Amino acid sequence: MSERRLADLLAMWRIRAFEEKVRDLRAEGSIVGSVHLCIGQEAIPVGACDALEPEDALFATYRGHGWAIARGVPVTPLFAELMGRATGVNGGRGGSAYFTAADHGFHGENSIVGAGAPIACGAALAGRFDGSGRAAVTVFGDGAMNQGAVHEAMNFAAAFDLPVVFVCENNGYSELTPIADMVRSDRLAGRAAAYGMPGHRIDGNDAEAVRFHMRDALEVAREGGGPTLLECVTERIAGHYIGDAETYRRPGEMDRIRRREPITRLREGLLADGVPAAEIDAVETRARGEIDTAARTALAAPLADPATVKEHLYA
Amino acid sequence: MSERRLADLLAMWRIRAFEEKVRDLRAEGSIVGSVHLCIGQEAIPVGACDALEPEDALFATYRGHGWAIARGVPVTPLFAELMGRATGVNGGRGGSAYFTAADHGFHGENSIVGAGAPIACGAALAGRFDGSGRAAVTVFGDGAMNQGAVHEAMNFAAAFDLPVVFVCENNGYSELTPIADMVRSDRLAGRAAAYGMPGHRIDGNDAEAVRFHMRDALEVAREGGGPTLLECVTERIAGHYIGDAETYRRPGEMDRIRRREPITRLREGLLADGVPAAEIDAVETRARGEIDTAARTALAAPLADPATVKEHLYA
Amino acid sequence: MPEMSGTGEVRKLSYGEAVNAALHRLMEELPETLVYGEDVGEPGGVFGVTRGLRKQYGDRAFDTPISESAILGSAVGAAMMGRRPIVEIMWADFSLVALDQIVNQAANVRYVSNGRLAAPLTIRTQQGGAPGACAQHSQCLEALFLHVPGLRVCMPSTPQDAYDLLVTAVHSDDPVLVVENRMLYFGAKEEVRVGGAAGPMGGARVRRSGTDATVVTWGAITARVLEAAESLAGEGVDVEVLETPWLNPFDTEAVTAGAARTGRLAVVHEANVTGGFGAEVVARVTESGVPLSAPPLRVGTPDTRMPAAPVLAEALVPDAARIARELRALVRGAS
Amino acid sequence: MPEMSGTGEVRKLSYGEAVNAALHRLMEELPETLVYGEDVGEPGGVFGVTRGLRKQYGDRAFDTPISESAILGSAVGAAMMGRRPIVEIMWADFSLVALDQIVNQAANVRYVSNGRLAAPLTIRTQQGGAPGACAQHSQCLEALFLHVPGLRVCMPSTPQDAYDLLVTAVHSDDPVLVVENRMLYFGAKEEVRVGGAAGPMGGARVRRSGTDATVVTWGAITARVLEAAESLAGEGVDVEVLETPWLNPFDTEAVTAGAARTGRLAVVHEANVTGGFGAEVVARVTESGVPLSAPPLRVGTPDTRMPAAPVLAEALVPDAARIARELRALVRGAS
Ligand SMILES: Cc1ncc(C[n+]2csc(CCOP(=O)(O)OP(=O)(O)O)c2C)c(N)n1
Ligand SMILES: Cc1ncc(C[n+]2csc(CCOP(=O)(O)OP(=O)(O)O)c2C)c(N)n1
Ligand SMILES: [Mg+2]
Ligand SMILES: [Mg+2]
Repeated sequence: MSERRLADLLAMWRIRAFEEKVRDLRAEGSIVGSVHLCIGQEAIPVGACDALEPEDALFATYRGHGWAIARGVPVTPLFAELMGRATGVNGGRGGSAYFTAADHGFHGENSIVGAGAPIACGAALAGRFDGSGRAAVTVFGDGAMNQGAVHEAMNFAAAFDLPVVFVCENNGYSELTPIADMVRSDRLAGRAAAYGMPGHRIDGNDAEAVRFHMRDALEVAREGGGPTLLECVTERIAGHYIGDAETYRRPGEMDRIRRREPITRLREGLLADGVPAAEIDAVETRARGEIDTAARTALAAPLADPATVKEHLYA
Repeated sequence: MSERRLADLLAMWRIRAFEEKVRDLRAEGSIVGSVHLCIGQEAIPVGACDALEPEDALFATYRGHGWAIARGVPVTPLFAELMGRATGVNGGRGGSAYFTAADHGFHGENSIVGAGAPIACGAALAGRFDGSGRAAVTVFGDGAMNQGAVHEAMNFAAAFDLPVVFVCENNGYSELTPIADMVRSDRLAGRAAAYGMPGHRIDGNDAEAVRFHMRDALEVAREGGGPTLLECVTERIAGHYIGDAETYRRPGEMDRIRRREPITRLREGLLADGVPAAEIDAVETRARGEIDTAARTALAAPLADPATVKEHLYA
Repeated sequence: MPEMSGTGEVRKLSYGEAVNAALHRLMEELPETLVYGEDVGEPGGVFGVTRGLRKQYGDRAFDTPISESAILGSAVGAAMMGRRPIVEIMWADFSLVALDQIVNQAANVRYVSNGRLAAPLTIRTQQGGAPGACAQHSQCLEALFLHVPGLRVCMPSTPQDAYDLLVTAVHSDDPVLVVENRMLYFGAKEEVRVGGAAGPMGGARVRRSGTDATVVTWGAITARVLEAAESLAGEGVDVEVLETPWLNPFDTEAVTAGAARTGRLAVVHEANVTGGFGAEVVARVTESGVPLSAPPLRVGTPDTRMPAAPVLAEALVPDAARIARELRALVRGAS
Repeated sequence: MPEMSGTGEVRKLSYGEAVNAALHRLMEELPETLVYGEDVGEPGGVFGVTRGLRKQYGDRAFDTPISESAILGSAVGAAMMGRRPIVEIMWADFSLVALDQIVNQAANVRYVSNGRLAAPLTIRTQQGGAPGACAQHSQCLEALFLHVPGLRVCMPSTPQDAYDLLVTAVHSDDPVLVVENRMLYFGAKEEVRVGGAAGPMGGARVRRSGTDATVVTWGAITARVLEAAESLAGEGVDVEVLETPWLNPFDTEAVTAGAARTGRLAVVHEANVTGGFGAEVVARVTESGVPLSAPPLRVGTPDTRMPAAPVLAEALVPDAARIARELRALVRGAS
């Protein structure tokens, strides 16, 4: 039991160390442009991706670095992508908000709110004809629940019993605006009933809970039972984007968030279970080491070649 | 009591006679283009509009002739509009699917599925600032419930407590496709819960039931309680558009529909209550007379003047 | 017995039937194809164009909710996974509720993934004016799509092109928008060669040769241009009519060569003039430096919304008489 | 003390501050105005441009769900009822999820109702490239909107125009799209005359006079065009730079007159070339018959999607050096 939790801890630390390194690289100018970190939300991709099969398709958002990493995309080409290197997963063309690594079952981030949901339906639909047994997962935020495309996708998947899991990362904010002010009830899982599909509001800061529900939803999906909505309740420790002044935070909010965040919680749980602190801390050290190496390797790679900039517009 | 029902009957006959006349005019070529009749659905506009105040705003769809008539738009300029006359409500520019008569609180049909719903939210929003006490009503079909704009509008209205009544005319079909095949549950009122607003599935072939629920919803709205979804269950006796071969009808379907349709039902109820048949039949005769005169008047009016065709694009 | 040949068979088909024949063929020869959209399955399409597919290919042809974002988005996703979805947007006007999935999604997949992913979907739609059609069912929107790099666009006006271009589109590994026209669906039957190999994209069709001016056109209005050209021929004004059913890729060379030959250029389209693709054609030709003996001419619908009354709409959309008048002035000099 | 005058007051404002000042003024002088959109209320906008409105005007400035169809659609409805909503679409790219409300709804209200209804809403958005921005946050989409009759469009590039055009837009009884630019928001402060009467729509700005060519441009790239023009001046190539911040209505006369004066025409925009509004400008000038001593020139972003890596994006979006090179060739003849 503590082995799996240590593995989760490592997986979460990989993501957090990656994101913190990204923040540093952005500060020093090696990364430019808008970047959305998932610090505080790591348990969701870690728990969810563990339940996926290689043939499954995953569609994330601009806040998707953690999803790419949890899905098994090597971090060096992710760093390279952020730094505009030829060796980036998209050869530098995607950037932070548009990672794509289909060969790892990661079918892309997306920076249009809600757009990935219908696309995931299509990936699931394809699976009905190609014998792959594929399920599709689409990830989006609480705010995206108010976007028309997400609604259309949920009904489409439900009506046609498509094997799709809709993962809503409810971190309480859409950019700088609290979701609670934009909906009558911010218990968003309840919306699943509108489409006749199951919806669960779960602890998104607990990788184990996410894993359980994801497995369950995928089982339903693969058996022909259609889609499920998983509302994963979480909080982001970082701002909406790097540079966000976070003036919208209420007094005491950040303290509360830090107490509840998944890595701290898991660490405390492991300590309580008698896992030695040194063993736990070694996980962080290991993750940071890997990440440092990857970032250095990526930084040393050549920039994308402007001579190729017009390639691949058409077949 | 039977007085109000006779008034309802007259109002419904006005609509049906109008629509039947439209069908004739279309067949003889006085009206050209796509036309969507509301035959069989008359009880909804009749019951609903009776509950509206002059300052309220009403947004309908291409199947909106009945709504315009029930709202009090004179039928002569409606016929004229259909026949491309200068005297049409839109001077001939709107046609069947785009009637607009703001001076009668009829803020327009719309032939983009779902588009009227967000627009109605805006009319309601305006009422919050102009002191009018306005409520807004938006009408759409069962199929429109799967359109993103309708979803966005419902959440928008609910989140901001806007005085909007969403009237869904569930006639079982979206064009040629049964709604039951396009959703897991075709009891669509249940979707209201997703937005935290009340939703009622009501008998749309009973003007009295529609009137009751509309009054109630408007009361809630005007008191600041926000929107309501009314799913009015009905059936269309006509095809989706004039010319629809209706090959999708199941055996016995039309017989069942004809037994349940609002005019037949109301007639039978009045007879059972002892209203003399002659009195009831006189209502139809009166309506048909009015409609015939209006159609003739409209037909005699001059066609829209091509010399004016570029006017009013900008202020 | 239909005539058979090495490259297929000749059948008498209307434009709508030609689209239907292409769809049947594509479902037959490409097992990855799917055909879906509103009313396209059981009912066979509101214009009957997808008739028989559901019966013949079962689940591969189906109806959808009225959810254009879901239709287009799912087509992008299915295409990424190796399917070849052929989806229908019933009217081009309706694409505007879901343009994101075409512009921000479909068109980006290949380029942004650096060629590692592709989205070979085909979007069939139809557009244009028709008697009594309202403002929201009349627009010609090709120019919007032609400003989107990564998206192929064609607009057939004959039964043969309706067949051929759709076959080419679906065989293409790129997202392609095929813009049909409902006024053409039920037109006269013509001989259509079906069953040949999928052709390449692009190219122009010399619909009429002539020496006094090169008139570039596409879509349903091509017939009116030809009518105008014929009537002008009787007056000794002899214009070349070049139809460009492929708009992306666009055969700039053929157009420029035509203009060089005749010394005069006109572009006629049903779309409204400002910002229409006619501007692009004029710009390409004039940029090329081809000497013209008269300023280039664009003929299109004036910049207004579209009124429903036929008498009003007819005053806007160019007819053969107006086209002839403008071409005459181009060739003879303004009167 | 700020300088006062009969037509207002002069303040030192950045472009973003000028927009903010205009919004404050409009909220003050037009009680029918509402300002809303994603994050525009409490947070004051993701670029700080709507700062202070919520505090000062309460419910008239508010945040919305991420629902562009609801934002735009409700603005149409509120405008029909006599309000003057000023709504924000955070990036022009996002308008594509809800274009229906602009094209099929807002633009139709006045025309189709035969002038009996109107929809005087203002849509503020911003667009264009920025270092590291992804393909879905980089597009220049003005050409799409310029093909829509019934919709006014402008694109200010200076603090003064950012202020003036927004004031004019909101005072207008038509739907107006104001396309701003996030790279300009935080630019240098300039003297801006605020508080004067709302000006008319349209008109061009002679940003530089010159005799060898007329260069038409708009948006953020205007600065690069001016930089190119200055560097060319050092070589004896003297071009006129005409900025057209109003694109609908477009000042065709000013442009044609300029081209007639200088005998050469170039159009520079950040949008990709094919189907861009540059084509329209070229078409209008060449149709006018103005004699040009060289073929007209368009300079824009090549027809690709937009890569995120700065080194790639820089290879696409025209910079001052490339603009200068192309203008030099226009004036001196291709090398
Ligand atoms: C269609 C669209 N509208 C607006 C935006 C701008 N935007 C980017 S992220 C975001 C907030 C999304 O909030 P949420 O869905 O809760 O996801 P989170 O960022 O919290 O993970 C917004 C409004 C966008 N990218 N796309
Ligand atoms: C956005 C959009 N998609 C598709 C259409 C084509 N269309 C017109 S009516 C209709 C069916 C609508 O069904 P429903 O909402 O149930 O209304 P009903 O016609 O039954 O009254 C469709 C698909 C449209 N007008 N707009
Ligand atoms: Mg969120
Ligand atoms: Mg229906």
